[in-house]
Amino acid sequence: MLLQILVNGILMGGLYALMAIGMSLIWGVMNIINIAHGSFIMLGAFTTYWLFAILGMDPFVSLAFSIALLFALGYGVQRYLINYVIRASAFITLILAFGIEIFINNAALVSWTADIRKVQVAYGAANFSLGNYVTIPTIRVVAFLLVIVISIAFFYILNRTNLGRSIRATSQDLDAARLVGVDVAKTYAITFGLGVGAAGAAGTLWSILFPISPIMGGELTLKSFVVVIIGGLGSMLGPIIGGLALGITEAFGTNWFGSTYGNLISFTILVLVLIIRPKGILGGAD
Amino acid sequence: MEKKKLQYALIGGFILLIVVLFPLVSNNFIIRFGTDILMFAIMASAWNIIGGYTGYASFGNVVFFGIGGYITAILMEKAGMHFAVAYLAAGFGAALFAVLIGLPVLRLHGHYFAIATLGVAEAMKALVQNLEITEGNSGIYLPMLDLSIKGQYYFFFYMMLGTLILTLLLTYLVLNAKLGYSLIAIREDEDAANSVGINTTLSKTIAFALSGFFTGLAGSIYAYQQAFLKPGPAFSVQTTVKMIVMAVFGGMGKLFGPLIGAFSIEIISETLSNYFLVAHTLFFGTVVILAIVFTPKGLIDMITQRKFGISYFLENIREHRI
Amino acid sequence: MVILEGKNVTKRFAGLLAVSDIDFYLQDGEILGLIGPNGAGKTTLVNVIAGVYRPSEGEVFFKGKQISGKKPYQIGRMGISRTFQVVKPFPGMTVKENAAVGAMYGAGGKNKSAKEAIQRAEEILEFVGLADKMNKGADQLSVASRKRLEMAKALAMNPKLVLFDEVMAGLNFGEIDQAVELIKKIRESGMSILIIEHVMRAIKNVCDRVFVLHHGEKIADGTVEDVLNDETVIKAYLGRRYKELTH
Amino acid sequence: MIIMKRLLKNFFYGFLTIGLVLSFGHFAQAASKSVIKLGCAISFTGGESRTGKLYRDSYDMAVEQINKNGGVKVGNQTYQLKIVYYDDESDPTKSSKFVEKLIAEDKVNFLLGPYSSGITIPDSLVAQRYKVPMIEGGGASGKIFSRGNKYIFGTLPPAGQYFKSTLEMLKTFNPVPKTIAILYSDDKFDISVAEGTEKLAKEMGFDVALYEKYAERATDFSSILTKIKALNTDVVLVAGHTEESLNFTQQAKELNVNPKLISMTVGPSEADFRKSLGKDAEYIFGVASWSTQMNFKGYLFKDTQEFVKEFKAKYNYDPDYHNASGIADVAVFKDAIERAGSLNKEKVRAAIASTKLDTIYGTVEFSENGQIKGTSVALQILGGEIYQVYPNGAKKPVYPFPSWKTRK
Repeated sequence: MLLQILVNGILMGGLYALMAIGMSLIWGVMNIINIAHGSFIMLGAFTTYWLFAILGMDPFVSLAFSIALLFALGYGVQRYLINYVIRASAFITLILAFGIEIFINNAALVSWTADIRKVQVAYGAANFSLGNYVTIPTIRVVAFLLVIVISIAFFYILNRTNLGRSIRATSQDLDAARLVGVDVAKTYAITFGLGVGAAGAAGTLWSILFPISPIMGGELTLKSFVVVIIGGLGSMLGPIIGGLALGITEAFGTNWFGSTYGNLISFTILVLVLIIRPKGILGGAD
Repeated sequence: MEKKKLQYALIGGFILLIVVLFPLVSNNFIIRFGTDILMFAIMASAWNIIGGYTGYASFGNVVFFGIGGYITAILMEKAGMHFAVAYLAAGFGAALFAVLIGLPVLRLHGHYFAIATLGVAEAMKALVQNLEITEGNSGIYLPMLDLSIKGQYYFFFYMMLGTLILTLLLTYLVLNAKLGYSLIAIREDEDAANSVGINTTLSKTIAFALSGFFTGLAGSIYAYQQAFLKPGPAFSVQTTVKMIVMAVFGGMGKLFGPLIGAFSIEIISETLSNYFLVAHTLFFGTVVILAIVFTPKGLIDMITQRKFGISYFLENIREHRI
Repeated sequence: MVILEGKNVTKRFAGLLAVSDIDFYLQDGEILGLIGPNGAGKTTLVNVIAGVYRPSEGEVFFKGKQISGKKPYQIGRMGISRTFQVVKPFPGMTVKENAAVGAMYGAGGKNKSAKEAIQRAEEILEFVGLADKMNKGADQLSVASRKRLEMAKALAMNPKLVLFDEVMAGLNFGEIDQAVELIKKIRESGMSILIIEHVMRAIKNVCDRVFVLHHGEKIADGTVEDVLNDETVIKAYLGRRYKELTH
Repeated sequence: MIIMKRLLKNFFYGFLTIGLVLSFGHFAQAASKSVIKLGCAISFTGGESRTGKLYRDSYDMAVEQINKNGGVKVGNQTYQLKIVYYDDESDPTKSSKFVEKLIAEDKVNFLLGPYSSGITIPDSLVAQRYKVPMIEGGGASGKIFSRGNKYIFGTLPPAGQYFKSTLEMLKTFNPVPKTIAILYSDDKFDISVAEGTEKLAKEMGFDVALYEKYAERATDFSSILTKIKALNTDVVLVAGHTEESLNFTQQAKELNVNPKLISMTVGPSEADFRKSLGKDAEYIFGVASWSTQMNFKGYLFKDTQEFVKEFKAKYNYDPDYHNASGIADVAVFKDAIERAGSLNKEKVRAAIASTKLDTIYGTVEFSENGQIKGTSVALQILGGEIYQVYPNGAKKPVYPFPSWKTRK
């Protein structure tokens, strides 16, 4: 049973990591805490849902669409909204993101009502067993693999491409980057687009595993926060470590103390990590 | 100079007089609405002490609200104490909690502090949901105030008004005392503040405790007014966000900024919800976005600089965009 | 009388030696110059004295009392004030308020009311020559004025000892001369001064004694004349540049 | 710059439109006479908005039905019914504020309840303060009725009795299941359900092997399911909300957890649940104070079946017990007002308290504390539809479940 709990925790952690990876990128590069992150995940989930409900498109096909659509949306939001206030204090961007969150959630609520929806695919609850003790849900394994793929893709983009160099330069020194000819506004927009695109991917997987509704975003933003903080900023490994740490502690914690203690456990860990290692498990001491 | 001060005092006194007399000519709902505005004005002003003046963006200030409310509930319901006792206990209890939590958490800066306080509030909510004495997630009743209907409305309105005046008055005194200088110095540059001899830990903790104290008082009155508390709403992140939005909207780091913010945000959202049953929150989001883009320095900046119109908006955008 | 004394002061960062086993002292009323190439550990040493860092080894004494391990604000209140190499004004305050904060919380600040502190700040600003900019915002000052404000903040704390960390960097010749005059005036008012500077012109003009750091180690300590002619010092730090500057 | 100009222009038109709409809103508010106003602050947005809509739909339909058929007769005069709504944003503070507004500004005659117990309590306290009767169909927690508030009436049966019919049904199976797992959401209502069920189960001789609370709106049940699998309990009873029921069922399949019976309070009876889970919803049991298979003689509608038909035609989804409870709320008001022969709040309150009314929801009769008398029935999803299976079921219950792997 302990093994099963460990597996549950690891797989949930994979999904957490996928949720948080985009938030971590945006936060790390632009110092924006994207409160609307969960809302973007919701939009990704609904993209998949509608493509499935109307066209019967398989979620793994629509994954590409939801990433692309969310990338475009993220690009636009940054370019034509957030960039206008980016030099004001970090607060201002935070509240702007809050406004965006309210806007997206309620636009979704008005257009789609608060009904709970579910992408009902045949393989949604498929599983396989290892021995007699451990049952492993297939989709969660896929989610786990996907987060690794996306992390590698992000790693590649950031470290091996010109775009990545621009992003890193901009994140270190905005004015210097501009001086050496980086189109800062565009770089920011692309970064935000990438982060939100990753949220779209998380949304697609979420929609296969869980029911979705326009008001699902807030909770996911909170979880992503926790993951980003535990893992620390500035590394593609951070969200994975953070996600796994959260997933596993939650799994064992809720097993031992009961599920109502789940939030108590994760937020206590959050606060402790911040106090003891403010830069995350991976980050340096100071 | 003196003449100007006199002018301000007259205008201020006049507004205060209107506010004090306003319940006498209004229906109960308007009084209740006014009470809510005052409550948010207290909380936004209290947030302003730590967030606006000291520069520590607390994202967990609702924890003081919840603690104040629950202390009141437990003392009145379980221990049968008088509201006056519970009210004071709520303020001091929240302040004490601020000190305890502030000592470790105030060592963090920027976003990290914000998230840590958010974590504290969420953890506290989860704790209250699991405690026996708070009756867990099913919520706790409070005794109801034994006055005539009108009397109840007056009571809560004037309690909130009194608490708000106390908050603003104390904030004003603090600002003009040495403590105020130390808080702003910390906001502007904490290392420099430390090197000019400011015990930054002490100053920050006092600021956090003051913030907690007033928020706790607001929570106490709220709990008594509602006569029922549940952890979810009492510790809702949304409440913190609302305090911050109000402070920023009105102008943070300004004495009357949060007050103006609370007043205008509540009026706007009330008006919208009167006309649009469902879409009002959508419009509210739009208002927040527009306000942040065009007036990031808050309404009070517009009022004090006497700048209105498109040129002011564009000036702001030019200043902050890339 | 020795006002400041360091014994075997060492500071390591993650195994890296920034300051290595240094002894130093400062007489009451003395102006001590601290020089050395960039990265020699000068600012680290100032930070150790000011309490920003706790020394990894060794001790620092001020007026015979051990101060290493105390917090910056405690040391500030005991009578040591410092400036920052990259100036740190409080940009959201006026020039007067900036200095007033120093007067409020520095040595003897406990007994000053906010009002008295502001009065004191006005005197100090007069003294450093910023009286005409008193009500300007600190973020609206020129480089030279900002350096002066940095000094005013330190002086307002009513210190016995001030640590000036490159207060002349970035100034032109005329401004440097004014700053030198100011430093002399400060000494006359009874304070001891530790001054980090690259500007040799200033060092030669004001310092009673010079102290040279190189790679975290003390390589010379003596009168200005002696040190500036010391072979090791010339090789390690001054080199050709010194010759160019002085001739 | 060009973009900025365009932005500004768009904003300008946006504001203009909003302004126009606002001013039209004013004209639309024309008052008419001979109207009884029912006030209702309920969730249009926020976490409870989905279920809130079920109540709104029912309230609207009941009012429409009454007005179409001659309205409410008080003495010689007939009144039309009208509901004044506000959106409480699923926030109890807002909700109670709007109830005050309904009373003080809109001068409503009576109050209809919001959804969820946590919001109902503060609202009911306002009703008590003003002595305005409120009938609610969306809060069943005993806590609502525990304070001797004379002005609150509820049409959902006491939570503690919810699983009674299910437990009785278990006794009829062969062999009788022995071990039971009770899971419940950390919510007033569900806690009451679980406490009542545990007591009943023990009295009836079942072994409650697992009694566990989970966080409200939990999404991940793998921990609990792992425990159930390890304990291998025969029966799993879940008291929670629709999302939780959905998650629980899907994850039971994901982790291949196969108890002999799963029953849930909220979820199975709702159309959303069956649509979302498709085949995986098969054989899941539910409990409800009401089901579409029941056949009661109605008050506003001819009988339950006709109501179900009309409801489906109007709203395009299957009504469930939330909907039926909402219809009953309005029906009780009409009946009580007519019996009181007055709009006097005290008289109507007394009339409500002495209600004995046949509705499509069953017979409505209130206990001393204001909560409806009555129990609930066991349902099961069979062939994509929900059937009442106990007592007097339309179909026979299928027991035990076919395991996930053996299903098609």
